[in-house]
Amino acid sequence: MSLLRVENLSKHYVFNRSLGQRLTGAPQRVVRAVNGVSLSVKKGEILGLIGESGCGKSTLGRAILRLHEPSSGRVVFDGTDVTALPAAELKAMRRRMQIIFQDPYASLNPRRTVADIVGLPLALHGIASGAEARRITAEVLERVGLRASQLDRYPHQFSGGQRQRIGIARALVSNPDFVVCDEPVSALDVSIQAQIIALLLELKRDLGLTYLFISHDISVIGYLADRVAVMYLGEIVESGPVISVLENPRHPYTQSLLSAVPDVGPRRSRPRVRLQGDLPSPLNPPAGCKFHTRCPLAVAACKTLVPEKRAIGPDHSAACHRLEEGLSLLEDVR
Amino acid sequence: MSLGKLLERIIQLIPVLLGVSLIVFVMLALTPGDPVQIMVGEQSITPEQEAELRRELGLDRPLAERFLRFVADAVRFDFGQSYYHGRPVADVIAERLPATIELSLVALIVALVTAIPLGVLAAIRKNSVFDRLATIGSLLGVSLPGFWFGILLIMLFAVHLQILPVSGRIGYSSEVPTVTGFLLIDTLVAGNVSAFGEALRYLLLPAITLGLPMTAILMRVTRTSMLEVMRQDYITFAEAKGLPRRLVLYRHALKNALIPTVSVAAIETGSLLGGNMIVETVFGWPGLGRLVVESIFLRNYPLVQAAVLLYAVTYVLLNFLADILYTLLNPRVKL
Amino acid sequence: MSDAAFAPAPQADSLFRRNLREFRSNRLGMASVIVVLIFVIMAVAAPLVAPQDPNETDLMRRLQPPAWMPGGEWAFLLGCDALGRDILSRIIYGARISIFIGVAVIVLATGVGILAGLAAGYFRGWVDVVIGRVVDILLGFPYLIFAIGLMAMMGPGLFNIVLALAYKEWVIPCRVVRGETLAVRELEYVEAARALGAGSRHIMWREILPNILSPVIVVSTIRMANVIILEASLSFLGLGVQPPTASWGSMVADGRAFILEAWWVSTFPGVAILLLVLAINVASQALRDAFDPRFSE
Amino acid sequence: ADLIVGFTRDADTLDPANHRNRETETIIRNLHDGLLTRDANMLVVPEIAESMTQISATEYEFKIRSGIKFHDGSEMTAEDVKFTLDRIALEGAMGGQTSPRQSLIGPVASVEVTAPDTVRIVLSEPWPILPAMLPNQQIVSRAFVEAQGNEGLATAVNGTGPFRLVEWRKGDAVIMERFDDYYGGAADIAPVGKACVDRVIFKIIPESASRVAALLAGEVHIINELPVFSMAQVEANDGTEVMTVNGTRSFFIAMNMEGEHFDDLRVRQAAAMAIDKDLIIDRILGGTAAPIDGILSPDAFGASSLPSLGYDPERAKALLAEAGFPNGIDITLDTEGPFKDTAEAIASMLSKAGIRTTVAVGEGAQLTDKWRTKGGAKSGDMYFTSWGNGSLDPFDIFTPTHRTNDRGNSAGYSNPELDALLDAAAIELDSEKRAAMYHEAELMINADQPYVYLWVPKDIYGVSKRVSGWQPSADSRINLHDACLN
Amino acid sequence: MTVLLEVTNLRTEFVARAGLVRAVDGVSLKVSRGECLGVVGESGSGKSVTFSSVMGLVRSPGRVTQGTIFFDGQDLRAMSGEEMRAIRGRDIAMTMQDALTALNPALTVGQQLAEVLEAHDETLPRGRMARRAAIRDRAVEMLGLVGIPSPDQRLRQYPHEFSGGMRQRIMIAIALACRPKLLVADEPTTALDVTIQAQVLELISDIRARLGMAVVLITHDLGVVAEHCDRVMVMYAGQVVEEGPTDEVIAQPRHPYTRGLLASIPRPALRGQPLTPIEGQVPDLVGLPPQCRFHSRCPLARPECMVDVPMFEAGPGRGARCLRLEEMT
Ligand SMILES: Nc1ncnc2c1ncn2[C@@H]1O[C@H](COP(=O)(O)OP(=O)(O)OP(=O)(O)O)[C@@H](O)[C@H]1O
Ligand SMILES: Nc1ncnc2c1ncn2[C@@H]1O[C@H](COP(=O)(O)OP(=O)(O)OP(=O)(O)O)[C@@H](O)[C@H]1O
Ligand SMILES: [Mg+2]
Ligand SMILES: [Mg+2]
Repeated sequence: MSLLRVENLSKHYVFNRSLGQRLTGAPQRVVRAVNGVSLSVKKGEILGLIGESGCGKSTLGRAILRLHEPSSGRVVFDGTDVTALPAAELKAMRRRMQIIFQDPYASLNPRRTVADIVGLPLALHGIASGAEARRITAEVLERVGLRASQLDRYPHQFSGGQRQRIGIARALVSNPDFVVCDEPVSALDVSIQAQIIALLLELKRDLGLTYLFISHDISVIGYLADRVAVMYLGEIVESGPVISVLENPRHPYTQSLLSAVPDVGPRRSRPRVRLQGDLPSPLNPPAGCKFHTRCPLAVAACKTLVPEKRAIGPDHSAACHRLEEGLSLLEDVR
Repeated sequence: MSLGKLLERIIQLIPVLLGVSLIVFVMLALTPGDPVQIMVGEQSITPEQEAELRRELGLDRPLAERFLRFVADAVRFDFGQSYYHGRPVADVIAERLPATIELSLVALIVALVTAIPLGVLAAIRKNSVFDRLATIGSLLGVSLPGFWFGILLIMLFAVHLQILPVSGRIGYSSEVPTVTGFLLIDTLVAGNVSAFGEALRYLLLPAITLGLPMTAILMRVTRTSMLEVMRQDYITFAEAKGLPRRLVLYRHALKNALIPTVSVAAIETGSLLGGNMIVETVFGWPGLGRLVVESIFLRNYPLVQAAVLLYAVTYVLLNFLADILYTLLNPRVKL
Repeated sequence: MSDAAFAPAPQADSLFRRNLREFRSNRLGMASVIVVLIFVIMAVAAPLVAPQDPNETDLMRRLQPPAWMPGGEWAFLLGCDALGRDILSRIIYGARISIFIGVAVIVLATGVGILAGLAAGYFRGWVDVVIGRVVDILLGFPYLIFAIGLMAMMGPGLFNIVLALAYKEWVIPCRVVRGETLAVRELEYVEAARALGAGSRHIMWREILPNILSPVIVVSTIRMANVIILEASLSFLGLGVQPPTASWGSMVADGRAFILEAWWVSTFPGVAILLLVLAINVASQALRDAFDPRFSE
Repeated sequence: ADLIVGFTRDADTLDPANHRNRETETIIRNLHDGLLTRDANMLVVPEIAESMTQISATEYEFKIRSGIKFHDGSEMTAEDVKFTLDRIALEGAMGGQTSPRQSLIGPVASVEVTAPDTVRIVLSEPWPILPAMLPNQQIVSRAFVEAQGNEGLATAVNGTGPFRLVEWRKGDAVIMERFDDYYGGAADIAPVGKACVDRVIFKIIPESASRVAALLAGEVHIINELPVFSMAQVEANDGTEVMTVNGTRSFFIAMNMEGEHFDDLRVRQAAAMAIDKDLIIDRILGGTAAPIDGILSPDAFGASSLPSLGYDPERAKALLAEAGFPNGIDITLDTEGPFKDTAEAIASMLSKAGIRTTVAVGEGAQLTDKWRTKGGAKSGDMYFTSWGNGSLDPFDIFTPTHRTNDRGNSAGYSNPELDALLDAAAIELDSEKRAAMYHEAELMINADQPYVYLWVPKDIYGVSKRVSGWQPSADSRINLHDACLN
Repeated sequence: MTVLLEVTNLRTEFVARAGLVRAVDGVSLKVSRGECLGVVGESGSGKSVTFSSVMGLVRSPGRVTQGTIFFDGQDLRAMSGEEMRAIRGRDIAMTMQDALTALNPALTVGQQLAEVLEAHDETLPRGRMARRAAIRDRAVEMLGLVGIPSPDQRLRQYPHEFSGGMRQRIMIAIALACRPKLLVADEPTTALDVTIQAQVLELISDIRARLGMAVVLITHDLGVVAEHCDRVMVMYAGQVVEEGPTDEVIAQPRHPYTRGLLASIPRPALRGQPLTPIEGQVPDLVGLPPQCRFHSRCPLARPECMVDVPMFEAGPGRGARCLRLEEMT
């Protein structure tokens, strides 16, 4: 049973044109940050979401939580259509769906103490107050590896890794079921990153949490996710069980992504795919398959036709016109 | 710069101008003191004559009608007759405006040419004696009441040392044909170098008095932004390229450091234009500011309305100009 | 988790206290704070400090020079003005007015500015547009002309002076607050609060406001210095406080007429303005160095 | 040589018929001449006119001099005189607009050219001060006005005065040069002939300190409105001196007789006795003012010596107590900014006598609205103000300030007996009788004390010692025809 | 191979509010001609400061207080500011982490390329016009070299008109304009996406091979080092804790920190196995006592470790700063 189902979700940012621009007929500018994304996450599962910078990962995460109002599509959480909830019920729902942010510096209010920050959900949802709230807060802090004695300190008195723990504690204090982790380790040093990953896995195991884990680092996703979705310019190009996708990537973008990851293993014998050019701007994305401008396998049809998502294996699907041909960039080069 | 942005600027101007004129209008209307009474003063006047005068000045109309008429006329650059001057307001203002603009511009130039090098130098020699002196100087500059400073300058340079004139725009021995109204330009057009020098001498003290606070502010802005820029990666990278120091400072640092200076200068110039009646009064400078203050006391409504509108337009235009300058300095911003 | 995780534990004090310590170590800054305090105490305790009744006229002492000049008297240390009133006592009492006006204008302006700026920056959209237009209009309206108009409209009086000075003053904190709010509202901790279910009110007052306050305070102190000078300018144009109360501005303005024959009448209050304004400026610069490192170099 | 006058205010216009401003007239009067003028003793003498005859109470005839030239070289005729007077007197005579100076020339019914060199003014009712008022109207050229239009006249000048306009730098200076074809000016005022200096420049310096500084620095040669406290310095300076002349403006304090305190004569008298006029004149006005006990200046027609209450604060307190205010009263004294100092000195004197006074500085237009209500309701207690009397004829100071509900009656004084007397005096042709009537009126107001009559200050000028042949004039004109610069 | 850069016992200190920060403390290193040295370490471990010191770019409040720096036989620390300027950009070039902030937003890319040629290139012709044309040609050539399409038009554009990867390449073009002997690439790819990162790194490798220059590649990604560098130097808290040929160091780390670092990297291959993170935090660099800097986090720490540990040799061309390095095999 899936805990979360996202159906055809889109988030378009429309840039308002000024009166002057309208008068001179400047075109309306729209960023299709998330474009018709569907996915589902089972209870207790970690869904990894990877993709390059600006492809819409964060937007998708926030749209699911309705931190950014989706432009269209549905988000069904535990049987409730989150996208249709009125404000009051949405607020209640926020107890159950939480988010952990990338930047341990920007995500904590520098003017409030740890007790304030972590205890905020308790106050907002009327769960507890006063000494009771403090007790709960202290417990959660201990849970994430901090100490109760640090309750009255300010964020600047903590290191990056400790701050990230505070952020995690804040997300956990209201006992959520589902947590969006928006690149929670990208800003951290390798040695600290490992600490946080270990903590997140431990929490998931102990509390039965479900994560949407966003990252641009395939190694991290490959290490901890159960399933993975690969995003390119606002769309999911390939998704499936993590092993299946990493071992047998079928979309040329996934393939090039995988080949680009540097690895500490012995000198690589892996082939390298060289993509041409840069990511197109989401302001005027290419027509047809959005990857065709950089795809070594692109054919004429790719420029005009939007590829359908097709199943490849159990729970594994990809959107590419040349899927059936069984071509692989990796093998090609080899 | 795109046509759209230009259009937009013009469209933005409309509510500002309407708002400004509405405020002046309401303000003047609510101000006690009857213009007719003030005109007549101590002389006797029959009620019929008074009514006649009132009608001539349009004061017998309801306020809303007067406002609409004012707006309608203003669109055609018709600002009515000045009660006191017996001439169109536009003419009266046009005669005074060049003096005010000239003074403000020279003050601005004085401020810019002293503030920028001083600010840069203070930033480069951060924490040096020079930097400290400059900082104290700039603090003094913003702490001195302008009128007091002006009078002190007159006492020193005009009365005691007698090396600069007390008041006015130019002496009366030189005749300068009016072309632009800006004496510094007109004297040059006339090829009269000694008159140019004279005009400059007359300008010096008022320009310094007017420009001083601005110099102080701009110097601090330049210093701060220069220090900020010097911390940027691109300065380190320029150093890493082994460029001569001069090039690093002036091509790489200064151009970026001037960006905040320009926008502050634009705002300050606005207040300079609107705020120089004090300097005009102290130095007998025949500018618009003094005229407007007198006109408020005389309830010379048409003149006040037109002048305030003019200030508003100037302010908006100045900021527009600053925006253009901004894009020249900062290609990231597209107008 | 091993204890080593918390290696060198930072002192458990607030950001504020740390900043305060920083501030105290700035000697020039402290000196100016002391100067400001002296002025404030002088103002509050004026009846105890002033050697004479500030409004007691004595035409026989008209323009009496300061004590150390021939014709001076030690009881009238800084000399007398045109009505024979003791200049020192008037400066002491004048501090009340000048400081009151400075503080009242800034408090009023900052309050309005914070409300407007927070609303504009947080809600954006039409709220921002409307506030932005109002700001444009006020900025396009020359300061002194408006002040003069307002004074002519409402007549002189302390309250009216405060209004005439504050009408546009709020634009400055408003702009600062708006800019900061726009920046802060995009920060993740604001988003976090929203994710936790916080409403607009909580976010504006509890999450955003405390974080934008220090630049506002810094700007406001600098502006306060400016307001004191502006009040003096109003006095120069004959729109100052009502007699016999003196503000420093009106003392300088009235005394300027005698500058040739009795320089002390306008010079001493002028020096008082200079001192206080300078002290406020220096203090605010130190304040900003300590509290808002972004502004300092 | 250039004679430069440091002057407080610029001319509003150079059209003699289109302003109501004293400073404007001062400037214009050097470019234009009038039918009549005044000599150093304020006596009205003919200027452009050769002679004046009063034919009846309402008819005056003027013989016009011949050979007078306008600056453009054209000859001035009686037609020009009629044109000038019509332009002022007739409704809508200035291109549809009526001259704002209309009321200054009285109830003119018509102006006729009765002979090529004779002009007759016919009044609709007697107006004895016509001769005293005519020096204030200047003759313009009909042809020139018709060519330039009324608006053109604001900046263009073609007068008959001793100087012709060179350039008007608005807000800065009016520059004039000697008119070499000048007919010489009033025959009764020596010397007759062309002006002495080559050029005259009225340089505008509104700020007093700057004006004095300019005089001391030698930049200007004459300044008006020299502040009292700068007198010593101007005197002490080597090249400059102070010149004073009796002014025409009477200062007084209006007491609101409709108010709760000043409806009682005893309170009004107490106020008068509380003020030490002599001390103020001595200390604040530098001794340059004449105390008055009635409305008229000592120089005015009909002025006479009057009983004085004197300075007696003790008696004042007693009177207050008698009036039912043993503990004194609290009142406000309204005044305008420039008189703040004096008003404060007065207030502190009043306070010492039990009339505890707060000074409220208001702005001119506002105070006019508040006090000169022409019979409308009044608020306020006291108003420190003044009234000008350029003609030095009681008619234009006595009536407006004391006649019931008249335009300058700030005290709200109403005395039907006095009203009748003033009305009668206005049309009395016999000057001796007229003087006696005004003396009687002065005694009435002296007894009723609607105002505390204070003083008539002198006009003070700072003058360079290089200037000779110039005297300040009581009507505050600065006539530079005779001035020379060494 | 001859040594191009030799740094001995370098110490760089900063005067900070909290106290004296020894950002670099006793760093010694060698770079041979044509070789690629990888420098890894956590944020704040002194990687950038080390090479800023080499280039003479440490600014107040920082100061190089000790050590020698020899480049191509010249003593850089003995040089005057002007002499250093002549070397910088010509013989040693540098690229920075974030290309957007490192390129001046107010100058066109062409200007920024031209000025370095103008400053250093002595082969340019004398005449004004000829000189200008020559500079232009060289600029176009350099942009072409780093793979920017239609370089002659792109020269007139401003940095913000390029994408992140292109900016990084432009910065590399500027650094390489004078064919330096040593390129210090400070985290050239950290701000870039994986696919672009691969492009840029390969570009550097290609050019290195073509021009035969030495490269110092600063990064905190061991994977990058593994793929591109001959030798690696691991820094921790201002010191070099281990160095040696890349393959050997990765295969067999001889310092507990290097070992912990390698174990901390999450890899798909490790799925299901617990990661073994290094516990604790990097120590604060203010007022550190002279002792092993890793001991508070080190699983092998012992009381003897509380001394200033020198660099021990750990095989041919290898060294590690650990008393117990023998035990780690
Ligand atoms: N508030 C917004 N207004 C307009 N455009 C936005 C907004 N937020 C994001 N975008 C645009 O939407 C696109 C997707 O942004 P998003 O932050 O979701 O990407 P991401 O995959 O999370 O990238 P990163 O890895 O850099 O975090 C980007 O092109 C971005 O510019
Ligand atoms: N200007 C400075 N003032 C004070 N300390 C500084 C300054 N610059 C650097 N440091 C200190 O020097 C140490 C090393 O910094 P450095 O920039 O070399 O680290 P790095 O290894 O390059 O890290 P990163 O991976 O984050 O770039 C840091 O601890 C830092 O705090
Ligand atoms: Mg993101
Ligand atoms: Mg670094």
